[in-house]
Amino acid sequence: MSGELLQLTSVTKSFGAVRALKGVSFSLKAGEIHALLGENGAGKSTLIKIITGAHQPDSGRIEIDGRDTGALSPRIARELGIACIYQQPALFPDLSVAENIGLRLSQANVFSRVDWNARRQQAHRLLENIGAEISPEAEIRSLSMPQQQLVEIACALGAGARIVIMDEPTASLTQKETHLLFAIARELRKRGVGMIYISHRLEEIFQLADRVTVLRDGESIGTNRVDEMNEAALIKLMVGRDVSAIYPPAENEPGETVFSLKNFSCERGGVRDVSLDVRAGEIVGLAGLVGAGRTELARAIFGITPADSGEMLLNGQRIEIHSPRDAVAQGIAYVPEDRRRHGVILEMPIAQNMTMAIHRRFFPGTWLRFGAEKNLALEFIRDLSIKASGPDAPASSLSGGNQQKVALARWLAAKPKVLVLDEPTQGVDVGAKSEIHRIIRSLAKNGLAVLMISSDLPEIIGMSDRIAVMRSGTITSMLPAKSEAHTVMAAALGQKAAGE
Amino acid sequence: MRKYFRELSVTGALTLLLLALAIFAPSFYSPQPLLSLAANASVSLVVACGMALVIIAREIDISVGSMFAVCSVCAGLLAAMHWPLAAVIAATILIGAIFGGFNGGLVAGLGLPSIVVTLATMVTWREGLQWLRQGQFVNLPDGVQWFGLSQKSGQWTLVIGALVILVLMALMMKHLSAGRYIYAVGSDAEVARLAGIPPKLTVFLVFVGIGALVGLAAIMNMVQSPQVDPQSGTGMELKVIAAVVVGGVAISGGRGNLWGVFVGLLLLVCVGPALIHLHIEAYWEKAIQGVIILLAVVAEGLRR
Amino acid sequence: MKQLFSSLLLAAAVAFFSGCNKNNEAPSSGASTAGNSKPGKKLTIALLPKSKGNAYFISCQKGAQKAASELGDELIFDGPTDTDPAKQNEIVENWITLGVDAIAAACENKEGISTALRKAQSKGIKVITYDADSLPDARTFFVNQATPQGIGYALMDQAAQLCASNANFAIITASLTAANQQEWQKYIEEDRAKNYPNMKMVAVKPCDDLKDKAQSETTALLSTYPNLKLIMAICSPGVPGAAEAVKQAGKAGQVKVIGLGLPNENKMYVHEGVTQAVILWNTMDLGYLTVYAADAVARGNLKPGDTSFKAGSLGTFEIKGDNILLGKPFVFTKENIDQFDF
Amino acid sequence: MNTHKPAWKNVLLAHETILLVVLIAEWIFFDAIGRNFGTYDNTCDILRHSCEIGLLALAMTPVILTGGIDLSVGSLLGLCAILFGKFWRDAHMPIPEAAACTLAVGALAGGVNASLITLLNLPPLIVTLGTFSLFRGLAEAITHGVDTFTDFPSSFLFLGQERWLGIPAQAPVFIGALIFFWWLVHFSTFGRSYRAIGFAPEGTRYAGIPVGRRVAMTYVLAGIVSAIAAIIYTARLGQAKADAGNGYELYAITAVVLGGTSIFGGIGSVYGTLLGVAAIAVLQSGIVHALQPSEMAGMLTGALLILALTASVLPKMISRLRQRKSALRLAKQNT
Repeated sequence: MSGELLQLTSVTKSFGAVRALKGVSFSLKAGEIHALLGENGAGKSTLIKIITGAHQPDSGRIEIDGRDTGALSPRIARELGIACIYQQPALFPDLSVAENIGLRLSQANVFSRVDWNARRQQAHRLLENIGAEISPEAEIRSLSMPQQQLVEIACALGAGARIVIMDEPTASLTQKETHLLFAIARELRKRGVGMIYISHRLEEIFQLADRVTVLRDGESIGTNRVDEMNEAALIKLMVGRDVSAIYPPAENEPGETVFSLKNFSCERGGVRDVSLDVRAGEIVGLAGLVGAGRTELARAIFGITPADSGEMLLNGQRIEIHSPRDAVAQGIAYVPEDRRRHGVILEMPIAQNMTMAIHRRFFPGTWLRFGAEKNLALEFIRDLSIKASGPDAPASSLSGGNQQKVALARWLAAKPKVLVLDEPTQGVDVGAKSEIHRIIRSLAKNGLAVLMISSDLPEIIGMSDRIAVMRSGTITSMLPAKSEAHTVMAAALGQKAAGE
Repeated sequence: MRKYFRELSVTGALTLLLLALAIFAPSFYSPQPLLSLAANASVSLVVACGMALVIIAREIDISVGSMFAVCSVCAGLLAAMHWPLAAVIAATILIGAIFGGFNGGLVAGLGLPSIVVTLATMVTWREGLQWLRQGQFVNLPDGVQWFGLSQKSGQWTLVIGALVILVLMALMMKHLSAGRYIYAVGSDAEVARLAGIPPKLTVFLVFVGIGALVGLAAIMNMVQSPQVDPQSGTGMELKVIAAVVVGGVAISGGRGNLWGVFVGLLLLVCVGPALIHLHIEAYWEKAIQGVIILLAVVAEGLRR
Repeated sequence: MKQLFSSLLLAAAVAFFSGCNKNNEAPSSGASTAGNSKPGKKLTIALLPKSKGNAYFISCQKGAQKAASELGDELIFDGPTDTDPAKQNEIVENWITLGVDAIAAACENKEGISTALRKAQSKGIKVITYDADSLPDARTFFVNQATPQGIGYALMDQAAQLCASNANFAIITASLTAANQQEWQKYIEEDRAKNYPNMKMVAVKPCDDLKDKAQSETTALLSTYPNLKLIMAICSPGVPGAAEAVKQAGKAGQVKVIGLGLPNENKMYVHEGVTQAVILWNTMDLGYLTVYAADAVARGNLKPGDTSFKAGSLGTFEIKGDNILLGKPFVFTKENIDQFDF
Repeated sequence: MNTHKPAWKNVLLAHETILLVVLIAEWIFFDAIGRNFGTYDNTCDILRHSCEIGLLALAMTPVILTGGIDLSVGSLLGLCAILFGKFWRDAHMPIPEAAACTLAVGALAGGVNASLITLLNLPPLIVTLGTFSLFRGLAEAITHGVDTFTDFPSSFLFLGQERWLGIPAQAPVFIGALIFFWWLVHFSTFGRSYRAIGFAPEGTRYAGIPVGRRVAMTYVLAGIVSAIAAIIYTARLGQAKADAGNGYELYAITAVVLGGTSIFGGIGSVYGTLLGVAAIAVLQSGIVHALQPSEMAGMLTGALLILALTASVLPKMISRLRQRKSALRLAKQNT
């Protein structure tokens, strides 16, 4: 096995009673892009953390250039040329871009002087390299998520890393930024850098990767050349079974208009002049690039950043929403994008998470009813097939997909009239993804008006009855179901679609 | 400019106060009392520098007053045993560092919340000292006061010493990797760990650092009089934390700088004497201090 | 786990207590039967200072200890360790259930402590006060080292003696809320208004019973009032603090310092001529007398209406009404201060 | 996948259980070495003395549960005490009316904290540090530090000094507050929201819970309870002065944290707070009855706090060590 840049042999790692890795072996050659696939909880993150020295393996060997590395710490890993771009940008929110890059790259000893000019120039150069227009002086907390991602990438490139790990780097990037990233990745490959690429978007893997390794339940299922594989085969490897119909078909005709927006604007969120109708039993997909204002629109509807002009109508009645509380009272539900921070409360039991939005109705006189709560939770656990040890298990003990189901259950319990979903399957593994799709579809079937934001084009196209495309804070076009992907994309980019 | 809003606004408030004094009570500016005031303030300044580091690292230390008392008494007893002054200074700083290290060990090593740990050590050290010493003053031998210098040069030594420490630490926080590591850890400890900065070690060392600075401050206080009061340092933690916060260091860590702390401390230190000079009754002092703290945070809150 | 933890804690606590039983010079050796106040039996006398960690009361305790060992009584000395004004009440109430024979209290809050002392009396415990009185119905006798009036007048007279008849002076107090300080100030003002109407009190500053703060407040006072002639510090840490400030301002002798304080803390300044006079009584004698009086009251040897009282080696003291008089406050000056060590 | 310990083991290892054991040990220990410690009279005294701090600690529990802190309760107690005196003596209000006005002041002062913290989104530690100075300063400014209110009618002093049906007269007030806070924290949706806010304030907002209003309520409650404590304090001492309640905030926080409430919010119980208050009160009384100097009580409280915190992280650390050991053993077997 010579010529391997990185070689992991029978690596194991346990957390408490959970065996996250059960003897995984993995290899990476110089100049290749090696995709790592697996459902959430399959052990990808743990494997990455072991390679970057954030976790210590319980047993197993790590070799770089054929030499045993011994125990890795984040610092040693960095010195060996390992860089990682995490899903959630790992940056210091209070410090400037230049300093973030500098801290990540400097190998300086503690008492050395910080050369601020050099840092600024370095940051400027690295950012320019990847075509990002970000001031090195800017504080990280003032940047948007994709901008932060770009800073991360600049960091990794600046480190002159020989092994670059990308953990879902495109999850929040725009199309343009994604293309840029791919170009950079290919360029790095040419220079002999080995890359480990993690993504749930299978099409990206086919575009980019050379080999792919699939993890399942902490074990490596196999490594294959990408050109020998197809999507179905990969999915089968990942979930260990066939996933026949990914998107459940619509079986019902939409009813009356339930929810409409008229010239709806929210200056703070950059949303302007949005008009939209959602009918009972209908799923309206909200497509667009990141930064087009989709999440901001959802937040304005839900009252987190209340709208400052325009009308919101529910069943033809004008409603005013100034806070999430108002929204809940009116029967509007919102499953937010950031599941771990906003969707569920990780430390709290599943049952308590599920009744969180229905305190007033479910607990009359503010008295808690523990028995009723437990029954409600058991019902949802059964109906949504949530994998949990019981209603008292904390949400943090669940996998991402199951957490998302808990977040959904919270709003189903509220029996809303309108459901707004923001990236409902982001970071959710393939198995849970299709289950969530089925749940959404059955909700619509029962007469709910659903507005679904997604950056996953196949999802938008597969799920929606109509597709609203947003650009620069407003809805620019309304496309029918089963539109072609390139039509949607063109609309999102602001180009005239072919044939129109 | 926006970035330094807080420092500038506090400087503005200080300037206003100084102007008011210049107009209504010019006697405030007579040189000797001013020097005494400065020598006195230099003690708090040294502790405030340490506190700023602790708060930037997203921790807090409310045991500084008690540590200060313990260090003062230890220093006094050592000096009374006729140790050479240099040895007394070194030993006191070491004692401070050990006490700081105890806090740091519990906070960094066991991961306990610093506010609770230092609340516990504050009570324990204070009461323990009272139990052992029963409030007796320690009389110092000749040659300790003002380091054996004249009063004036002694006071200048203290003021300049404190300013040197301030400047050195401000430079360290801005221009040395060590200082930036503290900001990094305070901004996000987990990210710091991933970037190869050891957050636990950093927090531990910051506590050792404030301990050592408290030891030094105890010496600086001791040499200003021929006796050591074992009650000294009572309430110091509130004064110093208030100065740090008024000076624009965010209690949530990672933000602020020592120049702001310097100005904040000056403002709070000047309020007491200013009240006397402006003939305001003493019973307004606490209320005015409270209002200053509230105004500082409210200004920040409104700006956001 | 929990057993291990609790037994460890218990073991540590036992070790701790047995350790301090051995080392502690405080009078806490062994337990004895309590609640019995027949003559000839060993009595338990509880002495309550205003606060602990105050050198003044430590020297009282020394005298009290001497008296207790002469009488063969057990002495408990305990008091508040922080500035909580309710603490004295709590300690007295604990002593009531503990079953002491007599309580001698120096009262921080006249009205506040009286409720607890009355309760003690109703349980058959003899109560006397010393240093600072309670309400008269809450105790049998007050060991009067000097009345607030005596102290206030002595201070003001001393001040007038040292300065011109139209001089300005300032007062350093412990805290704005301390009851005895307020009372002394009242009599200082009374004496001033009556006998020295041209003297002017320009400011009262609290020092929180801290020497360092007394020093910085005095520094500010000196620069604010350039024609200030005298600083009067009426709490014991205040005197050396004020003296140091005057000395640093280079105004030694020019601005006089007087106050209530212990000789040992002020010797240096008195000799340097910074502090002109320190007023105090013999605190060790105060403690001694207090314990003798408490013992006598508890044994029924001293009853209301008596006019004199013999206290061991100190001889006989006059009783005026329900006040046992220690004598006049003593003025320590350069000439006599070295004769005292407390 | 089920990593949860059996229920009995959870209960046994819970912080509160350890604290209960410590409390019982304290009691047995002081009863053995102290004079007349375990008597009914002394038990009543302990209850009486811990009433004000107990009330403050109860009110502090929801505040800390939401991840906040209130340093101003002691100062507010002082301010309310002298205002109560002022209402009664200078405004010639009857006692009930004066008490009602005092409660209103407490609510108002709590409202000041609440609005600064929730409307302007300022850190509670700093806001209440400011009001800590401000409230005490106002109390001193109003009375010039000197004015003392005494000679309250004996019917009022009964509340603080006498027994009613054999228990201290203030005990029913405390028990009432205890029941209220127990219900609030453990049996009402409010307590549920406090915990949620303590864990994730943003996440709670996304569930439609009015976070600002809930947080504000905890500070207003703390203000009202401070006023109640001020009235009881005045009745117990028979006087009201500007220095009332000096340092009580630290006792209250100590009791709450000792009781197992996490200073970061989310975790904690009223039961724990009750035990924390009791552990400190028993220690303070026991030290006096064991004829030990009072300083010892402070030192032991500090030590107990550190020990309790350490004990709460110890199981985690031990299991981590065990894991590492077994992993090493596994690794050895493999090679």
